[in-house]
Amino acid sequence: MIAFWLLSFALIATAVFTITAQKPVYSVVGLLGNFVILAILYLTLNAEFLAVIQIVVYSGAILILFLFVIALLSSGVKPFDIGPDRAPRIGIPAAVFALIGLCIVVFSVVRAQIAGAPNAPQGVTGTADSFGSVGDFGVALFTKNLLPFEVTALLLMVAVIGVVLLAGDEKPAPPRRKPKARDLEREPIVKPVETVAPR
Amino acid sequence: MPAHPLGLEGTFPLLFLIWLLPLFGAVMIWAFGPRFKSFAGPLGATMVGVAFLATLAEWHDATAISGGLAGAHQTLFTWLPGFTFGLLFDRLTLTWTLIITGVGFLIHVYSIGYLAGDKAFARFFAYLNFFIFAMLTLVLSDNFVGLLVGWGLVGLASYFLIGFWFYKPSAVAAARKAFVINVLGDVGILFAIVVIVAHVGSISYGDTFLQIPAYTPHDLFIVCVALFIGCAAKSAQVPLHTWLPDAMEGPTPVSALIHAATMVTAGVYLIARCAPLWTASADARELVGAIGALTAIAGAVLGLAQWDIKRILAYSTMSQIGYMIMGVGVGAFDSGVLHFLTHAFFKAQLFLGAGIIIHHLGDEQDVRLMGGLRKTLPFAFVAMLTGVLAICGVPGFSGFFSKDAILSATLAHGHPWLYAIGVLTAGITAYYMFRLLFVVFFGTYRGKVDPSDLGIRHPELAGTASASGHHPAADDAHHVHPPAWLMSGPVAILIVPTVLIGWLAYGGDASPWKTFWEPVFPKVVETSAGFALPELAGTVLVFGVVLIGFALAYLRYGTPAVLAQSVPRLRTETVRMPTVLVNEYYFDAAIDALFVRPAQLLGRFFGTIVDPLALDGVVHEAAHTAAWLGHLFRSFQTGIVRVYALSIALGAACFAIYYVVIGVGR
Amino acid sequence: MESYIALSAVMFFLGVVGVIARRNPLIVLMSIELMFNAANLALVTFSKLWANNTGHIFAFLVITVAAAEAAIGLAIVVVAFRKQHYVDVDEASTLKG
Amino acid sequence: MSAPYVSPQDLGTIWPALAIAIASLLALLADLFLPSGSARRGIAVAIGIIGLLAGGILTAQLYGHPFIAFNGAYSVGGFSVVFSEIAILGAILTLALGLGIGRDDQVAGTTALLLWSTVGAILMAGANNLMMVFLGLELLSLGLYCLCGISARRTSREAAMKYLILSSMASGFLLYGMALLFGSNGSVQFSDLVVAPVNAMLLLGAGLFLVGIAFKLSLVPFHLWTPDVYEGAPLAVTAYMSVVTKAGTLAVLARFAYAALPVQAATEILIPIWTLAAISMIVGNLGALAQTDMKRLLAYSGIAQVGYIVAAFAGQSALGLRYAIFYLAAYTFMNLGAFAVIAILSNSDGIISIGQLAGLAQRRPWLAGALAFFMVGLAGLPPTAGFTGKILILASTVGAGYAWLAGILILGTCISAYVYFKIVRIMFVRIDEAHVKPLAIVHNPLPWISVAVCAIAVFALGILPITPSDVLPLVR
Amino acid sequence: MIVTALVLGPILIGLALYAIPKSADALARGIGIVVAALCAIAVILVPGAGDASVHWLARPFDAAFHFGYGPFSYWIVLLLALVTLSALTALRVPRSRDFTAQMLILLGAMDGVFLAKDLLLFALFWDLMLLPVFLMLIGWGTPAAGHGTAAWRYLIYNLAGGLCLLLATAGFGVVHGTTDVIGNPNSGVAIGEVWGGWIFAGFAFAFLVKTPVFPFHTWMPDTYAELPPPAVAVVSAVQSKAGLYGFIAIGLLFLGAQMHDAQVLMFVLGIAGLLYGAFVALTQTDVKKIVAYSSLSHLGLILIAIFSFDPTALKGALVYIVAHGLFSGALFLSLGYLEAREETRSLSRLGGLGANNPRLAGALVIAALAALGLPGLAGFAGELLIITGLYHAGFLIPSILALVPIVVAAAYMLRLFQTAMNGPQRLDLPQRKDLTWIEGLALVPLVAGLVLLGVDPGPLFTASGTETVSVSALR
Repeated sequence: MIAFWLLSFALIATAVFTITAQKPVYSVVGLLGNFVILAILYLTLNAEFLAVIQIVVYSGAILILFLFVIALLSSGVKPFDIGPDRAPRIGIPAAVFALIGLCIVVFSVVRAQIAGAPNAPQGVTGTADSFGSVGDFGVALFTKNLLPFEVTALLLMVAVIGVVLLAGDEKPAPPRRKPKARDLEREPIVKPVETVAPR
Repeated sequence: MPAHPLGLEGTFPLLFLIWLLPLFGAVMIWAFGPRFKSFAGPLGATMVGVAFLATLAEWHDATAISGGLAGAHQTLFTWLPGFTFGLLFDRLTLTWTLIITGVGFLIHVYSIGYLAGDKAFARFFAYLNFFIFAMLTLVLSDNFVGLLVGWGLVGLASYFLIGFWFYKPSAVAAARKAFVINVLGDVGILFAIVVIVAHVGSISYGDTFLQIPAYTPHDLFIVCVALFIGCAAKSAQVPLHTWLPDAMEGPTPVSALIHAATMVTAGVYLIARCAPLWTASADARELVGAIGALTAIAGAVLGLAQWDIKRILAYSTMSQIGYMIMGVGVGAFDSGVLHFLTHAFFKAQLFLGAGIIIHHLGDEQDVRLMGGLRKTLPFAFVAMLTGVLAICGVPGFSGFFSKDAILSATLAHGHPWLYAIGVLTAGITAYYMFRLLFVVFFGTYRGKVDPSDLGIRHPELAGTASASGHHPAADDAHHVHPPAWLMSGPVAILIVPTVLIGWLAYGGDASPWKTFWEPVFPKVVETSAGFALPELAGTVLVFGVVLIGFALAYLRYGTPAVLAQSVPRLRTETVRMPTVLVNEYYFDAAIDALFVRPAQLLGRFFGTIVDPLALDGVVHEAAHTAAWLGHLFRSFQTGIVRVYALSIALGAACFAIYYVVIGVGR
Repeated sequence: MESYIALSAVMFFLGVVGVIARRNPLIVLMSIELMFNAANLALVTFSKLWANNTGHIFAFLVITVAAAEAAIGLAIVVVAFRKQHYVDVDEASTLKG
Repeated sequence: MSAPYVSPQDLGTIWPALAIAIASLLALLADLFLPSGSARRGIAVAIGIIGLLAGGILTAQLYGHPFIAFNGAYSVGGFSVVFSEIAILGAILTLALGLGIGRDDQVAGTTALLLWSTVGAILMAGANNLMMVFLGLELLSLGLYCLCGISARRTSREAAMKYLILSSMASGFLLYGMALLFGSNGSVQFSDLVVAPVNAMLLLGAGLFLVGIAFKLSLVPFHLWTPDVYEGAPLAVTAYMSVVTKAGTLAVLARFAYAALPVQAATEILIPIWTLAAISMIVGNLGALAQTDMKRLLAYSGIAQVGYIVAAFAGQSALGLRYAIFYLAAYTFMNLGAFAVIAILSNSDGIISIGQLAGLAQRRPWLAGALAFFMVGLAGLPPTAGFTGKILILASTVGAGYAWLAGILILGTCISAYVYFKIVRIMFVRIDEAHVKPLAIVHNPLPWISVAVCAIAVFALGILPITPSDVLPLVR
Repeated sequence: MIVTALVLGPILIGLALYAIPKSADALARGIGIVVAALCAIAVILVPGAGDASVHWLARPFDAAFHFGYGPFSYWIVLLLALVTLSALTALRVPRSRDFTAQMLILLGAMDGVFLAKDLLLFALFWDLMLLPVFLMLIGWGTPAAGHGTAAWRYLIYNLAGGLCLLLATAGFGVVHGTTDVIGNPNSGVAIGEVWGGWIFAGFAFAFLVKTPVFPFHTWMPDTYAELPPPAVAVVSAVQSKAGLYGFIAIGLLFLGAQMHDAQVLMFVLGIAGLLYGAFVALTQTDVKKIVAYSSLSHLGLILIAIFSFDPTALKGALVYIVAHGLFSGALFLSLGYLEAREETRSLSRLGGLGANNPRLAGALVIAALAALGLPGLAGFAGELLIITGLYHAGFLIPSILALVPIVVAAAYMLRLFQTAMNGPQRLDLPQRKDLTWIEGLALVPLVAGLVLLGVDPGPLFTASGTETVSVSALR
């Protein structure tokens, strides 16, 4: 129980850090932590396979993708880091609204008569036939839910083609104005400080 | 009971001839007038003449009487049950038809001469024929609706003929005034018809008169009043008389035919026709008699103040019709009709005579600019003289008998006040008619005198002389010289009846006139028994008053001494003329202020304030509000993603709250 | 169990707040990932609750979708940056009205 | 393992989707071997249209043979067929009126994406459980994110980013709602949801689910993204979004409303949606009042039109569903017809302001007449399908006891008349030739054909309103 | 069969006209005239043409493409054909091809309205009528008025009405099960109190706007002033009768109870319009607006006649409907001649035309006289019967108030005629030649109708349908 409270505290903390971090990089780090903790929580919920997927796909793939993009766009150059939005006027109502929603959900869940549900079998995890194990998961995926699984394949292909089309062989647009002399020693991709859109 | 218990049912082709020939003539002339040129006049005259002969030929049918049905009747067609139309040709109709076609024919002939060379010669005769047709429709109809149709059409004809010279704004205004007032009268009759139909479910005279008991006295009075509104408008009774003097803007033959002989007496016809109604309603008799008397004296007094020869005659017409209305009003229907008959002749003659003068003087109508015409126009003098004698009621002349009959009837039906007014009016009539005679025919010709010396301040009041400057018709009229008999002939013919026709009524109740009407008109039984003056006494009294009037007129205008210095005297008289008379009792002003102005004000208020601002304004506001809202929503589209996201989130929150609330509700 | 759901709810709404509050497109995308993962947590919890691994399948699919979406999202961000050099979602506001 | 394996019949149900997917692959392959040039464009579009036609025919086979495949994941027959056909139709017309999307070298890819999105719409129409709804929705959306950003204009990428962020957020809500629905009864099947005990969690889940749906349908207040994205996206993509997305999402909404909600709670769960529909009718039309760009104007009018369609669902009457489908078809033809005219008149981005249409009737009477005809239809006047559809929807709403909704529909239509006739007026007002703006006219037959097809269809449907008889959604 | 041809023929031919070259104006106009003439002939020759019905909808309620002569529609259809014939013959409008096409479409649509025996079909053509008029307003209206306001007012007002009609029709169909009811009073309509009230409200609003009746009339003056004369002749002559026809054919037959409930309101509106229109017409300076406001006054009279439920008044209303059609058509055509010659519609500029244009003056005066209800012309017969019926039904005050506009009408019609035709000539106005014989001939059907019906309107009452109407009016 203690563990759960610790985990949940960490989860929320990392999430908060993610959305308030100064730089995207920090956010990524926060998100990484968040996902790892999430994976652990999955384990406590008898979802080993998902836990693994969580680590591999999210932390291993998506976040790396984020990092690459950050690197590609900024390569650590200052102007890219917009930093936290000072006085995000819509942030405060948003936070308030978040609390309201939170209360709503918890309330509704507490009110819901979910006691009728059978409690999860406390079988030894990891064995093929037990709930949440890889085998169990695989069977369900390839028999009962075959169609959704196939659709995901189509989905990924859409993503591939789409990205190719988007980032496809377009000539980069000319810079909006001549870069100043002191910009020139930077990589061409770098956007000079001055051209950060005024806010 | 037959459908139309007036007249013997049958088919009478001659009636159609009488009725439709003028229409045929009118259409022909209107359609091919330009080609007909001067032939249009004779054509029109022929139509009316033939109609006159046909009328004579129908005399027998008209006077036939059997089984309580008098005259001839023919059914035409039916709109709805109760709305059945037909022709009725009885003694009353006969009388009027004879005058309409007879006098009408003479005046047609006269007009050929009078209007010779006028650009719109053909148009004139088209109108004139159309008028004859309309008037015949009025008198031939066997029901109120047909009568109303004729009533409206004669109004239309008079509108056209008053505005015949439509390039003269004064004529146009006069025409419009006449028409609108006449429409007012039509509306009165319309309402009467509505009430009648509501009670007896039919529009025919017969059903109406047979079922008089069906009315409450109140309703009967309403009907009579409504009908009388029509009469008053058409016959120029106070207060609806103001159009008649202005109507003199029309050519003189028109004044003679329409505004003296026939149309304006339609009111008399209507009351005589509705004798049963008036017989049944004492209140109606009181009212109509009183208004008739009032009109008689009012017209006469105004006649004193006029300088335009045709306006003088117009007011005398008004006054004389007042007599007739008084007569039929009090219930002496035959007397009223008799006066209509005589008046038709002598007033037509007076107008035609005046026409000769005006024509001779080149459209000069101001008597102050005449004088001494006895020598230059002897024939006109004779015509006017006989006419004046007749209208004044000098014994032996036609007017004497009719006027006398009416006056004695007023007494007999117990209206001494009306009698008194009538007698007084007779005196005034004599005064202003002889004044006219003296000023026009005696003394020296004043045509060359500068109008200002005669105190003529407003040339436009001095007749149409001012207009004759740009008056192509008149100018042409002087270039051509029609044979003289065309104009003098009809007048000469008219002199005979003017003098003699009255003798029909000689011999009291045994007179042919009385016997002729005996079976037609119901007897009025008066509650208040009137007293009958001895015939002779009445005659003497009336004639005495007339003599006084004559004497005054002679002293003021006729004596050689006066004639010698007529110019300054006329001048002083003109200047001293009481303004209330000059302005004709301010009737026009009053009507203008009471009805015309308010109506226009109301219209302007509605048209420029209510319509655009109030009614349309609402719609405009709605449209503007919509557009404004559109821009408002547009302004929500800031284009900033986070705002959109916030809106989504807030919307989701609202959803969540709603569902949780209903969740709690379960 | 309720506590797990509450946890996922908190995560979800933190994600929402991130989307609303941050102007850096990358962080916005990460916030969306947060939302999805919150949903996943709920799914997994419920499948534990009902002893029914459909939730796991669902979560798995969601992860795939999230990956694809992230890829496309990042691509769009990259292109936008390459062309307009902006990395602030508030700058993407020429379409309005 | 009790779960049965996939049967051939199961596979039979997804042949249409497969055909279209394969066609898109073919288009991509063909593109590889073709020299650059307009030939690539033609080939790609041709393959795409053929594939779609094949899909359409295969789908038509399924009409009247209801079957639930893949262990309840996917169902065909009933109204899913009709919605799929409308989606396919929209895709075909989109390809035709725009001659593909993007530059010549992009067309193959864009065509493929378009087809895959269409597959997504088809899957949504047939989806019988939450997973399939989610996947179909995402499949539809992912393609569109890319297509929005395909153009070289800045606004295009901006539209893509907006659409991506907001749509993903909405998907998040949808997903969380699904999670709650799953949690409320431990199943993702609609059929289980019908019989599920109604509790707060189910209600909240349904609510969040409907939020996602409302976003995709761009009902007020979830509509803010629509005008911007429509304006920014390439013309053909806008046309596609205005029809196919709505078709797919309406199918989901129909299934959810008719076949997935516990009877005792259905009404109160759906009331917010009817309300949003009512608001959309008014706000959409009012918003359109102020617009000057044709695409934006049509975006707003689309918001209102969807409001009309959703209103037909009110009361979940079978007739209402039929008339909603009918009006959706009518709207498809009218809207795509209008877009086709714009496509003929404008460049591929379809940026055309109302002012540019001034005096069109003098230069291009037939084109102006066609556009006027579509506008009249959208305004709901005879002799168009818009009129007939309106009367049908009015009848069903009144019959279902939602007279207030019908009243608001009338009010909205009154406002919209101003919008649509503003365009008619500016086209037909006489102006001297000097002021008539020259417009580049596309002379390729395809767009003209699509205009003609739409016009004829709008008129024919207006005279003979044929509505599918077999629309009742399946529940097992 | 014939009735269907009456509806579809003109529409199809009108559309087909767009196929002939733009320059072939004369040809197009000729075709239009021929079509209108054929319509008139068809109506006259086959008075008892049978119905033509094709099933249309099975659900949500039964509806059919059902054409046929409904209550009294025979005469209105004949009127429509005649007025259109006269209008097309009378005046030549720029871009005749397009204009003629629009006129034919309008002809067909209005035939549809009066021949439809199915409420839904009625509503369909009711809304279809809008389009040609709108197009004519924006295509031929005076640019000075920005093509705009008039067209917008017309569209928004009438579309609002049309949509309410649509809603009411839907409600009717849902409640009653079928809309194929017009003209058979014993179709046993049973509409509950609640529904009936709303449905009647919908119908009534549409009818009142289209007629128009007092507070909803502000679209009319502009529209009448902006429309080209031939179009306005047809619109004012026939389109304005659609609402009244609706009250007779639908209201009296199926919503008698609601009609009775609304009686007081309608009387107030009708009388208000009666007086309002008359007084406003007294002060307008645009000749076409004078006639427009006079129409407001006359139509108000017809409205109260219908709502008096008195058989006589109803017959009067029928007479007056036709009469108003004839004389308003003749008036607007004469004013069209006037405008075509003098290039102005303002009384402040016109004057003295009668001297050189006697035939024009004649045409105008005949129309004006009919309009002011000169006894002997059709208008008078209508007024007489209406007021008789009103008084008979016990409406004393309304029957007296109905007399006032007759006098005022005399004033404003004479003002119109005399100011334009009489008085000294205005030399600053263009001097054109008088009416050609063809222009005169164009008015003959209308004038002849006025005279014949004025002498004996009996034939109107023998027409099919009126009996059923008057019978049901007594309900």
